Parts: sequence; C-alpha cells; structure tokens
Amino acid sequence: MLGTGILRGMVETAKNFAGSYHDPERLTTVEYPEQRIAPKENARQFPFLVHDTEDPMKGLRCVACQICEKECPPQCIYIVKSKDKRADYKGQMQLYPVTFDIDLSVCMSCQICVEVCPFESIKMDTEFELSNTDRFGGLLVNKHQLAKSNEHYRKIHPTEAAVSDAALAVEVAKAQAKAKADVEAKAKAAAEAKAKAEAAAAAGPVGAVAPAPAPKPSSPAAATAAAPAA
Amino acid sequence: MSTDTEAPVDGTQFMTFHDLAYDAGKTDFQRKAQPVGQGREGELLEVAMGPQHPSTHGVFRMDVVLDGETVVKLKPVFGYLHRNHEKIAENTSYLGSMPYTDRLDYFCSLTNNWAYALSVEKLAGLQVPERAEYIRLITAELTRVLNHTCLAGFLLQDMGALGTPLMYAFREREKILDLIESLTGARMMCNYMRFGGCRCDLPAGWLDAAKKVVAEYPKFLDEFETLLSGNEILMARTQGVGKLSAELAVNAGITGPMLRASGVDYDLRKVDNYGIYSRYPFRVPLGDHGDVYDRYMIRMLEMRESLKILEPALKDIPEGPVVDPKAKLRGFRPKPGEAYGRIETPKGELGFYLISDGSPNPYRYRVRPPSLINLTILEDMCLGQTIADAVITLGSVDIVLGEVDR
Amino acid sequence: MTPLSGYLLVSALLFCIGLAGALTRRNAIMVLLGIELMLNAANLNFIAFWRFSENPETMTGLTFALFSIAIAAAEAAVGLALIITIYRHFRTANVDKVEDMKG
Amino acid sequence: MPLETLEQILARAGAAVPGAQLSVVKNDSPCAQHSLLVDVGHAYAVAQFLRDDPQLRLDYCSNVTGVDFLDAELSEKVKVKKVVDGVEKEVEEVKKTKRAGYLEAVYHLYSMSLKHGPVILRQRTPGRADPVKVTSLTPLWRSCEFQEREVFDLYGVLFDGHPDLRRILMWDGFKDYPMRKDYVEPNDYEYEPTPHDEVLAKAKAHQAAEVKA
Amino acid sequence: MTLPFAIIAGLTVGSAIAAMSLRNMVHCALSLVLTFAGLAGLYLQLNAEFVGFTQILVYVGAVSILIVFAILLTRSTEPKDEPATVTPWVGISVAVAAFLTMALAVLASPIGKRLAAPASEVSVKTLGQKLMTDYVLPLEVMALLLTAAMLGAVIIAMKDKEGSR
Amino acid sequence: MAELFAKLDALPVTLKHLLMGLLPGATPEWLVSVVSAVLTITPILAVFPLMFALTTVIERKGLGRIQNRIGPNRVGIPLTDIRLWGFGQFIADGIKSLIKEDVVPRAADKVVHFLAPIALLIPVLLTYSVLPFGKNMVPLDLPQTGLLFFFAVGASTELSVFMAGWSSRNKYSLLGAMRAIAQMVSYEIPLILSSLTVVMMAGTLSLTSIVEHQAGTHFGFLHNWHLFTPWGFVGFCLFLTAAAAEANRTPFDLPEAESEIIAGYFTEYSGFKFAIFFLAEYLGLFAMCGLGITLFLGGWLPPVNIAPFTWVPSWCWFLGKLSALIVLFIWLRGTLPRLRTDQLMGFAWKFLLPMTLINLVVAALWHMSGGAVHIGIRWVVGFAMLAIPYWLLGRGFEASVGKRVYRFAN
Repeated sequence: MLGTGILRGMVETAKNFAGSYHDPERLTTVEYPEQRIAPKENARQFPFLVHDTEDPMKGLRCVACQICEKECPPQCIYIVKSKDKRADYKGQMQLYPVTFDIDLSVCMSCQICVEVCPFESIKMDTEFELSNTDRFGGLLVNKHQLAKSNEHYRKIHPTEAAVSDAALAVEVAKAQAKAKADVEAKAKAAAEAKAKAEAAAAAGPVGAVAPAPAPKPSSPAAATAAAPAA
Repeated sequence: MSTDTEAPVDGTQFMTFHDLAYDAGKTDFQRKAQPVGQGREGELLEVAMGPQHPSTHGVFRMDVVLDGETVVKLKPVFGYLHRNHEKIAENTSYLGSMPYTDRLDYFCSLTNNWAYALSVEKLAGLQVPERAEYIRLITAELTRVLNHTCLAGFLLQDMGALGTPLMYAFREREKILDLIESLTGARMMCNYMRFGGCRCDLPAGWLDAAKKVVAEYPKFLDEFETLLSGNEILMARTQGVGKLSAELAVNAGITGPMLRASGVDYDLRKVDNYGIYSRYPFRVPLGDHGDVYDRYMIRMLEMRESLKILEPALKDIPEGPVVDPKAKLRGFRPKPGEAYGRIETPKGELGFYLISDGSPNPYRYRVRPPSLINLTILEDMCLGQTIADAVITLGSVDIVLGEVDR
Repeated sequence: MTPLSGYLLVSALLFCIGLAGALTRRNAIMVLLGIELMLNAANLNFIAFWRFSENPETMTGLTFALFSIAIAAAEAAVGLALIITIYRHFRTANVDKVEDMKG
Repeated sequence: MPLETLEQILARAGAAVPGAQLSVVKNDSPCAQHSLLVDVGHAYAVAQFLRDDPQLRLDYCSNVTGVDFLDAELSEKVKVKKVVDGVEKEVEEVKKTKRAGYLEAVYHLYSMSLKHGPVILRQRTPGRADPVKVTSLTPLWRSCEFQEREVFDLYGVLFDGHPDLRRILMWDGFKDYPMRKDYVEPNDYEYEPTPHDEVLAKAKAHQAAEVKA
Repeated sequence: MTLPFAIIAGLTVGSAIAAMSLRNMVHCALSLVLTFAGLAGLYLQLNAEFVGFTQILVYVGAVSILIVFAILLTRSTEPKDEPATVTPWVGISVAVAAFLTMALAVLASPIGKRLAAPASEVSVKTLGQKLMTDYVLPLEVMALLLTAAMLGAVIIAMKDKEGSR
Repeated sequence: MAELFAKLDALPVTLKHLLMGLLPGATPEWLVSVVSAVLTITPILAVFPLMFALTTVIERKGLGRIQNRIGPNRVGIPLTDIRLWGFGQFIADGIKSLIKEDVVPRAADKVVHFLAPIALLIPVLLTYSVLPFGKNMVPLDLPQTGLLFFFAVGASTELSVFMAGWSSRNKYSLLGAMRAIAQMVSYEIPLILSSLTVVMMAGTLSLTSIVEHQAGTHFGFLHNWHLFTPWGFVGFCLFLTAAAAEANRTPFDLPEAESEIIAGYFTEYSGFKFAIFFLAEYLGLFAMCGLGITLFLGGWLPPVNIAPFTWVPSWCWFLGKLSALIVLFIWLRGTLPRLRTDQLMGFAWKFLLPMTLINLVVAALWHMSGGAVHIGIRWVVGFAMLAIPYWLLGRGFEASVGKRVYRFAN
C-alpha cells in the first residue's frame, strides 16, 4: 500500500523525538563549554616534554638527541643542542636542548616522536583546547610551554606512566650498578695496571668510556603491551 | 563460484559472472561521445557543480551540461586537495608515511593503515602476531561499519532528507569512534598499525565495551531500515538510477560495494584471504541491478555481515604480543625489491605499491585509491539522468576527496 | 464617478498601444504580446459596456469577457508553442527572418 | 585455479604476439612479485592477449603507476675468478655500469572471473627526455583512464591512444611533472609565517612574472 | 473621473507603453503583467469581481508565465545590436490614427457620458447558472477549444524535441 | 461564565470598535475607512510574522529533537544568564539579517532583483485578507469571490519567483525558478480541484459562509467539519499534499533543493532580502494551512459542540489548528527525502489529478444522496470509491519500484 513506508518512517521519527527527552541513548549531545567528557586515557593531542625536578628547565629528560626531529613526519620539531653537558636523571652527563620548538600549526598529533624517543622524555598531552589568537607567534610552542612534570604525565596517562617509570627505574638501577661496577672495574684495572704495566695496552680501558644508554625498544607500544603483565 | 540465490529477483534472470561470455574483446567500454542536440547549444545550460557546492562531498567539481534537468555531459574535476602524498612519502621514512595514510580516506584510517602495513610487510617479509591480526580484523570491520553508516546518512542527505538519517548515523558512529579513540588515542587520525603488528595493546575493558557496541548495533540498523529502506520516496528516487552493468564495472576497475551492487562477486577478504578472514564465515551480498538502491542496500547488508564477523572475533581474540619483536621502529630498511599489497577497505580495493632501493625511504610509493577509480564511470552512470540523480549517484559512489586527490 | 467614456478611452489607448507593438516589433513573441494587449483592451470594453448597460442582470458582457479570457489563454499557449517550434527550426524568433515557411 | 608462472605466460604471450619483446623483471623482495616487461610497440597486443586469453582472463587492471629511474651508475658486486698468486680465487669486484634513466608504466593485472593475480606488466620508455611515449591500455581497461592521466600528469609520460589525456590533479597551467625524481620544488608557495599583505605582494609579483613568461 | 480610476488607468497605460517599447523582452513581459493587473483593477472598479480575479488567475498566473518561458527558450541567438523594431514610424502612425478615430467616436457619442447605475450584487451563482443554461453551447465549444489548444501546444512543442534526440 | 468567554472571543472585534469610537465625529469618511483598514491589518501584520519567527525556532528545535539533537537553546536575554530555551534566537537572526551586507551580483538585473522579494511578499500578505480568523473576524469579506481571490493572488507569486530567479543571472537560480514555477503551476490544479469539492458542497465561494456551513452537528456534539466525511478527509489530504508543494515544503522542496541547486531562486539573495523570501515562504505556508483549516477543519469552530470547547475563543481554535498543521509539516520535514523533478510532475498529474477528480465525483454523489440514503451506506460507498482508486494508483507505483531481495555469495 502506497504510503505505508512513509508512515512507518514518521512513527520512527516520532519515537526519536519522544526518546530525545527521556532516553540518554538518544540524546548524546554534550553541551560543550559547560559539560565536558573526560578525555580518554589513550588520547593524544600535542606533545609535551617531561621533567622530573621542581625546576622544569633543569629536569627535562630530553637530551637533544634529535631523533624525534628527524622522525617527525611533517617535521614540525626544531631542536638546538646545548654546547655543554649536564647530569641527567641517572647522573650521566648529557646534552640538553637549548631550543625545543614545536610548530602547533603543522603538528598532526601522530605520536611518532613519542614512539621513537629512547629517553621517555616526550609524551602526548590530552589537552585539546589549543586554539590561539596569535596566528604566527602563538602557534610556535617553545620548551618552556612544552615542559610538564612527570606528575602531570602520571595523572593523564596512569597506565603508560607506570610502565615508563618502571622502565626508568630499571635504567637508573642499571646505571647505578654499572657505575658501581665501573668504579670497581676501574679500581681493579688500576690495580692490574699497576701490577702489569707492560700489558696495559692489551687489557684496554674497559670502563674509560661511559657506554651510551642503549636505545630502548620499549616504546609506548611495547610499554602498554607489557602493562597488563606488569 | 557458488552463489546461493535466496529468492528469485523480479523474475529476471541475472547474468552470473561466468555468463559474461567474455565478449570484453568485442564490447567497447569506452565512453561514447554524447550526441548533444545539434544547434541546440543555446538551450543547454553548463553548470559547474562545486567545489563549493553543498552536495559534492568535499572540494570536488562536476562540470555538468544540462538540457533542462537532464545531464548530457559530465566531467569530474578534482585535484583541489592534491598535496602529492606520494612525493611526500618518498621523502619520508617508511614509518613516517603511516600517519599520512590516515589522511587518505579520513573515515577509514584504520583500514588505510592496514593496507600500508600489509604492503610493507610483504616488502620486508614480516610476520604479524596472532593477537595483532585479531585486533586488525576487529578494527577494520568496525571501520567498515562506521564508514557504511556514515555513507548511508550522507546519501540520504543528498536526497534531501534534511539531516535526520545523517544525525542517526552520526549518533551511532560516535559509539564506534569512542571505541577507536580509547584504543588508538585519536578519533579519526588513528595512526595505529605498525609494520608487523599494532602500536599498542587493547586497553583494559575495551573488549567488553566493543562487545556491547556490536551487540547493540543491529537495533540501530533495524531502526534505520524502518525509517528509510521501505520509504516510497527513497525507492522511487534510487531504484533504476545510476545503473552500472557488471561488465563495465569490471572493466573500469570498480571495487568495493559498488562492484558487488552490480552483481560481481569479488571481495578481497574472500579472494586474497589476507589477515584471518578465512576463519570467519561471512557472506558477500550481491546486487542485481547495480543502481543506487542496490549500492545503499549492499552497504546495509555488509554492515550486518561485518557484525557477524565481529561478534565471534571479539570472543576468540587470544593473548600475546601485538607486534612482531623483529620489526624495527627506527632504521627500518627493507631489502631492494617491490611489493603490491591490497586490502578491501569500505570503499573498495586500496592498494599500496612500494619499491624499495634499500634506503630508509621508499623509492616509489604509490597509492591505488578506490575512490578515484570508482569515479571513472561517473559520467557513464549519470548521462541521461537528471541533475538530482547525478547528485545521488555521486553520493552512492562514496568518494572521499582526501583519497581521490591525495 | 467615472463616465463610460473614460473606460472606453483607456481601452482604445491600450488597443492602439498593442497595435503599435504588434506592427513594429520584430520579435514574434512581442507581436503576440501586442495581440494579447489588444484582446485585453476589447475585454475592458465588454466589461465597461456591461456595467453601464441598461440591464446588467443579463450578464452578457461578463460572460463574453470570460470566454474571451479563455480564448486568449488558448491563443497564447498555441501561439507560443508555435513560436518555440519556429525558433527551433530557424534559430530565430524574428518575424522578418522567418520567410521560408515551407519548413 | 593457480596462476601459471610468469615464464609460462611469457612463452604463450610471445607465441601469440609475434615480434613482441618480452622479458621477466625479477623482484627480490619476499613476496616475489615478478613482472613482465614488454616493449612499447607490442604492449597493446600483449595486454589484449592477457585480457582475453581464456586461461588468464586478466579482466581487471587494478593499478597503473609510473616509476622514474634517473640516469645512474650501477655498482654491482661481481664475483670474478681470478688467479691471484697462482691460486684461483673468487674475488669480489665492483663492476660499474652506466644506465640511462627511463620511465616505467606499471600495470597490476588481476582476474575477477578466475580470481587470480597479479600479473605485473611494465612498459619502459627509452629515455627520460621529451617524447616519453608508451602505449595506452585504456582502450582495453577503462580503469586505466584516470590512472594513466595521473601518470601523465605527475610523470609526463605520454600515453598513445588515450582518449582524454589531460592533467588530472595539477591545474592545467602547470608546467613541470612533480613526481619525477629530479623535480625541484619552486619556492613560490607556503609563505608562512608572513603577514597577509606580504603574501599578497609576493603572489602579485609571482603572477606578474608568470604573465611575462 | 475619480482618483482611483486615474491612478489605475495611468498605471495600466504606462505599463502597456513600457511593455511595447522596452528593449529587454523579460522586462516587456513583466510590464505586461502590470498591465494585466491594472486591467483587473479596472474590472474591480466596474464591480466585475469574478472576471477581475479570473483575469489575475489566468493572465498573471498562467499566460505571463508562458510568455516568460517562451522568451527564455528563444533567447540568446538574437544579435544584441539589431534594432528591436521595424519601420517604427509607420506602425506608430497607424496606431495613432486608429486611436484618434476611436477617441473622436467615443467623445462624440452620447453614450460615453453615461454614468453607471448603482451597483447591483453580481452573484457568481447566477453567472454559473447562466453559463450552464443560456451559454451552454459556447461553454462546451470553449471546453473543446481549450482541450484542443492544450493538446496542440503540447504536440507542437514536443515534436521537434523528439526529432532531435 | 460562558458570557465571559464569549466576550473574550469577541475581544479583537470589540477592541477595534472601541478604537474606532475614539475618532472624532467630524472625521471624513475616507479617513475612517483608512483607520479601520489599519486597525484590521495591524494585528495580522503583528501576529503572523511573529508566528513565523517563533516557527523558525520551533522548527529548528523540533527538527533537532527528531534528529536527537538539542537544537537552538542558547540565545535568550543578552547580558544575563536567562536563556528562554533559545527563543531569543529569532531576534538575533532578525538583527543579523538586517545588518548583513546586501550583496547584489554585478551582472544582476538590479531593478527586478530588488523588486522580486517585495513582489513575493505582497500577494502572500494579501491572501490573508480573506481568511476568517475567528467569529466575525475576516478582514475583507468577499461574499462572492473569497476563494477565487485567494487563488488568484496566490498564483501571482509564481511571477515573483521567476523574477528572483531570472534577475540573479545565476544558473542555479534560473533552474530553481523553473522548477518552482513548473511545480506551482502543476500543483495549483489539484489544489483548486480539491477545494472545489467544498465549494460544491457549501455552494459558495465565500470563506465565511464555508465555515458557517460546517457549523451543524453530527450526533448532537460532533461538528459538521468537512473532514469528517470520506470526500472531505481525502480532499483534505490531497489539499495538504498540494499545499506542501505550493509552499515548497519537504518532500516537495525541489526549488530550493540544497544538494542539487544550492538554494534555488534565492541563491543570490542575502541579508534582508533573503529574510523577506524566508518570511514570504512561511507566510505562504501559513496561509495555505489557514485555507485548509477554513475549508476542511471547520475554520474557527471547535471540533465538538460541548461546553469547555465552545468557551475557547474562536481565534484560538484557528491558531491552534494552524499550529497543529505547522507541527505536521515540521514532522514531515524531519522524516522524508525529497522527490525528483519528473516524479514530482508525475505525482501531480498521474496521482493527485485523478484522485481529486474522483473525489469531486464522490462529493457530488454524497451531496445528491444526502437525506435519501442512510449515512452508513453513504460512508461505506464513498470510502470504497476513494480507497479503490488509491489502491490501484498505488499498485501502479509499486509495480515499478519496491523492496528487493538480495542474494549472497559464500
């Protein structure tokens, strides 16, 4: 019968009309500035630099290795290395970024910088209200604006942060053990060198050069993969 | 090829694909120059529909010549969104192209990711762990449902249904987007798959949430079909409009639901058996008329089939790693060679053709965009129809300009 | 009150404007427009004479005007259809140029 | 039905199309998708054979693309047997050959009716200098229409017999071929960050220069 | 002569002159519509409400639409610089002569001075009854004519189109 | 009690008389009539545009709810937190369209482009002059030609649409104007034919008399609305369909189909001129609904002749019925896709026209059998005579399109 399809459709819309008043499934609108949905834990918006100490600039984990700068697909990261070195969280002497800028207008929030960073130093923020009235200056975010504490990271990505902290703790423990071993080895080597001065060349300066921290494969991918296990 | 015909359709015996009697050599598939009424030029109206026209799905233009309301010539024009994705990719590392693939077909970034990852895996010979395969399958099918839902909404919007179906579609889409966001961190630009697996594991509770969404989805589909599938106006508008014959569809390289609406059984999930699709029995719906209504209905049916895959897959998913431990994130250099990998995205066959010369960047990176190739026969489908038909025919092709223009 | 002659004069004026148009314009549609105007002028005469007649109850003028309106509508439809056909054939609606009526 | 090996196809196609120069291009990647190189003159006939042969029925041309190979010096490590100090030894020697650059059009063919594939067909131009012509396969597969146009647009490969060879993605007035490996990007776009009037001034100057040229 | 009559008559005549003299044919048609509306106003003044509204319904609603459609369908090939009229002076002088003759006749006639009798209510019902009784034959003929005209117009306009397809 | 309500009913009329009484006795006659006209017109010009303004908000809110959205709910009283459920929106919209730049295309025919919205609004407003809004409340009672006036004036809107489309020198505008004219001309015929049944039954063209003709009662309480007869019900449905097409409402909104021809004939209009088009379109719809109410829904009569219903002032009944019809149109707009041009024409000529003609015949039979045949038999026969052609015509439609069954490949 002609018209039944139309009538059925009208019944359907009437149901939805009524449903929008009492059924929360049917009225999914969130009135944004007043109401907000909590961001998802995995959400990623814009990178930030993690720092550990009170003073953001001193505690930046970033060692200006420029891996993220190279890997960034739209190349929105700009890093200038420092001339001098300073001790990082495990007490190792490292470079640090003099300039660390990210162009917000170019960044596409892909998280590749986070994945490739071997130092757990750049992470994604969940802050999404990033608009700015200054079109040119305001969209270039410098390291002072980028630096956020590890507490902040723990707050927004608790699961990930736990894995990251654990990994860092392992690193620190390793570094300490290694330093200890180095000291012992040095002492030993010195003793040996004293004992066998002629054969010093063959023994070699075992711990003379501090081994660079091996690039850790534990990207957040692996980190979260290990999360349930941990 | 076994086709179980559930019921005779309109009493017409439709040609199965073997009966095409291969006269492709005799049949001329080239577009005929339309005889535009001679000396009637003054009565013809040349209209440029787009790129700011409200119905052309992004920055797309159709140069249409109209005789009254009838289309006598139609030239698709695009490239407004051209950013030379392929050149960018050739200057970026293999991994760096992954977020760019999100932006091809921004409705289905996960399937785009998969197609690219699959091609690179073919090129470099990487294995994908079991759990990752399951995640890939689940996310791809969710993407398919997402895309088809939106497309049905957009198509009806083009038909003048003033946003109601679109809003219902978006309401449901939101549920899937929420799932995708909690998994990948982004709603549309997921950047989730990696060569040899996926970027991260499922967050806690994700599977239950996904099961809930999948279980509730058929209710929405029923509602949607009550609202519109039986609507007389919709049927009158779409049936017999924008017809595409199976022979022309094959010859023109049409893929995806559009091809199947023309009655050709060719679904890469069945043909190539990539991923773990062979483990799940699902059916491929086929249309008999190749018109807009068939394309719409095939998508509705495909959604139901996708849900049939999703339901057991969400139960069967095993524990394990999600990424091949041998796969390198940085310094990834496949051996010289080339590979063409393709998967069935919601829009059709998305292929990536990669040539490696051993360097960290691909030497040649080519995207085979289904949207672009499905546009080839737009003029053939629209000639002789009215301008309103041209609009819905374009809508039923399902194009995304990010993919057409790259 | 306006005397009958007022209406008659307006009617005569309209008729002559229509006549001038029909005689001078080159385009066939304009000629048809002129003729329509003349018909309307005649209608005005009918109505005016009916209103000023001795016994308006017979409604002769009114009925005549109604018939005239109907005829004019038919005439316009057929005339314009003819003009369009001529235009399609000769690519012009100019009466001077349409000389060869053999088709 | 499994697909024949590429060598078998080559043999049959060679028999069916006399005079065609066919060869197999090896692919070293794990997926081993080898391809069939055909000369430009016989490409159409070979492609028609591939499409219409009842065992192949490659009725579906999935992908068409261009590849640009610059003039290059290939260095190949060749193991040469040499008599060194009276003992025959295998020594690796770097053999350098000059290779003239060329452009390729690559076609990935599948069969929808028999569900097999891919068979990859390549056409190679003799050089990269101007008339770089290959044969258009659009008369055989409509799906090539836009893709060949795209190859023409981005690589400048001319397709003989294409019904509508126009630019497709770049605008009509565009001169160069952006996907070629030696393409140099003009620095006439993306002025960011600049205040707006500066952009306009630059655009104006650019336009004036273009009008002159 | 009353003020409303003067205004309506002036409007009618003015728009008629515009309709016959403007260059742009669509403007001509639109002016002609104004003339038709003015005539309807005159009918209303003459207490012929029914005819007046029929005039609007038929002329403004239908005939003028036909005319503008015809103008749009036959536009575009006319050369722009060609004069819109042929031998204007002959035609205009003929028209002026005709007007003078008629005007003299009207002014000379004694009937012209007649004033209208007090308006009597014109019942549409009576008009209908008249049409169905006294004028039934003309009415039937008219119906036939209208049908024939409609069919004729459709056939004339269709034939060429099908030929060219 | 009842007297109080009767006074309330006559309130507008009394008010007018009161105001007229304030005029000094020596006022010349023409001034009296001018004042009277102004006093009559002012409420119409106040009520219906206000209703339009409210309708725009209600439509957006209603469509929003149908689409599971909230709809406009922010604009209220400025500088306060009072939101008034978004009903300040129309004021904001009005101010916006007033102060917006009026863009006229360079190639446009400036004069015609300027005149078109005015030429559209005036006839639409004129149609209100013959509608009886309440008891003794009709601005211009044309006892002989009321309905004809409505249709005659309504028909002249086509020309304004053409003027708008042609003068914009935009191809979409022209296409939209062509569509609109073709549609209006085609649907005018079923519209007039379906109202003709009522004219036939009431024996008059006067809208006031038509309302009074429906004043009798069935079974002692049910008013004799034309809707409560088979021909009246079908006639009302046909009338409403044709009215939707005349007013360019979904599913007949082709002249402004945004997905095909952008905004149709008013593509090139902006600012206040656009607002006038918008206003005229809605006022046209209200007028059509008002006519439908007058012809079929008993005008200002309540549905039943029982005390609390009869107390409600007659003009409230009219406005209430009008609102109900507007809600119906909003509901339809939220549900249906739109037709195609040829289907639209086919629907008018192949479906509506035969149905209206059959309806005329049924109405004539109903009229002639009045009193002679039992009402039950008349009902059944009349209903059957309308239902069978409807079913047959529907079959004709379903033969060409219908639901399909799909096959699956494993």
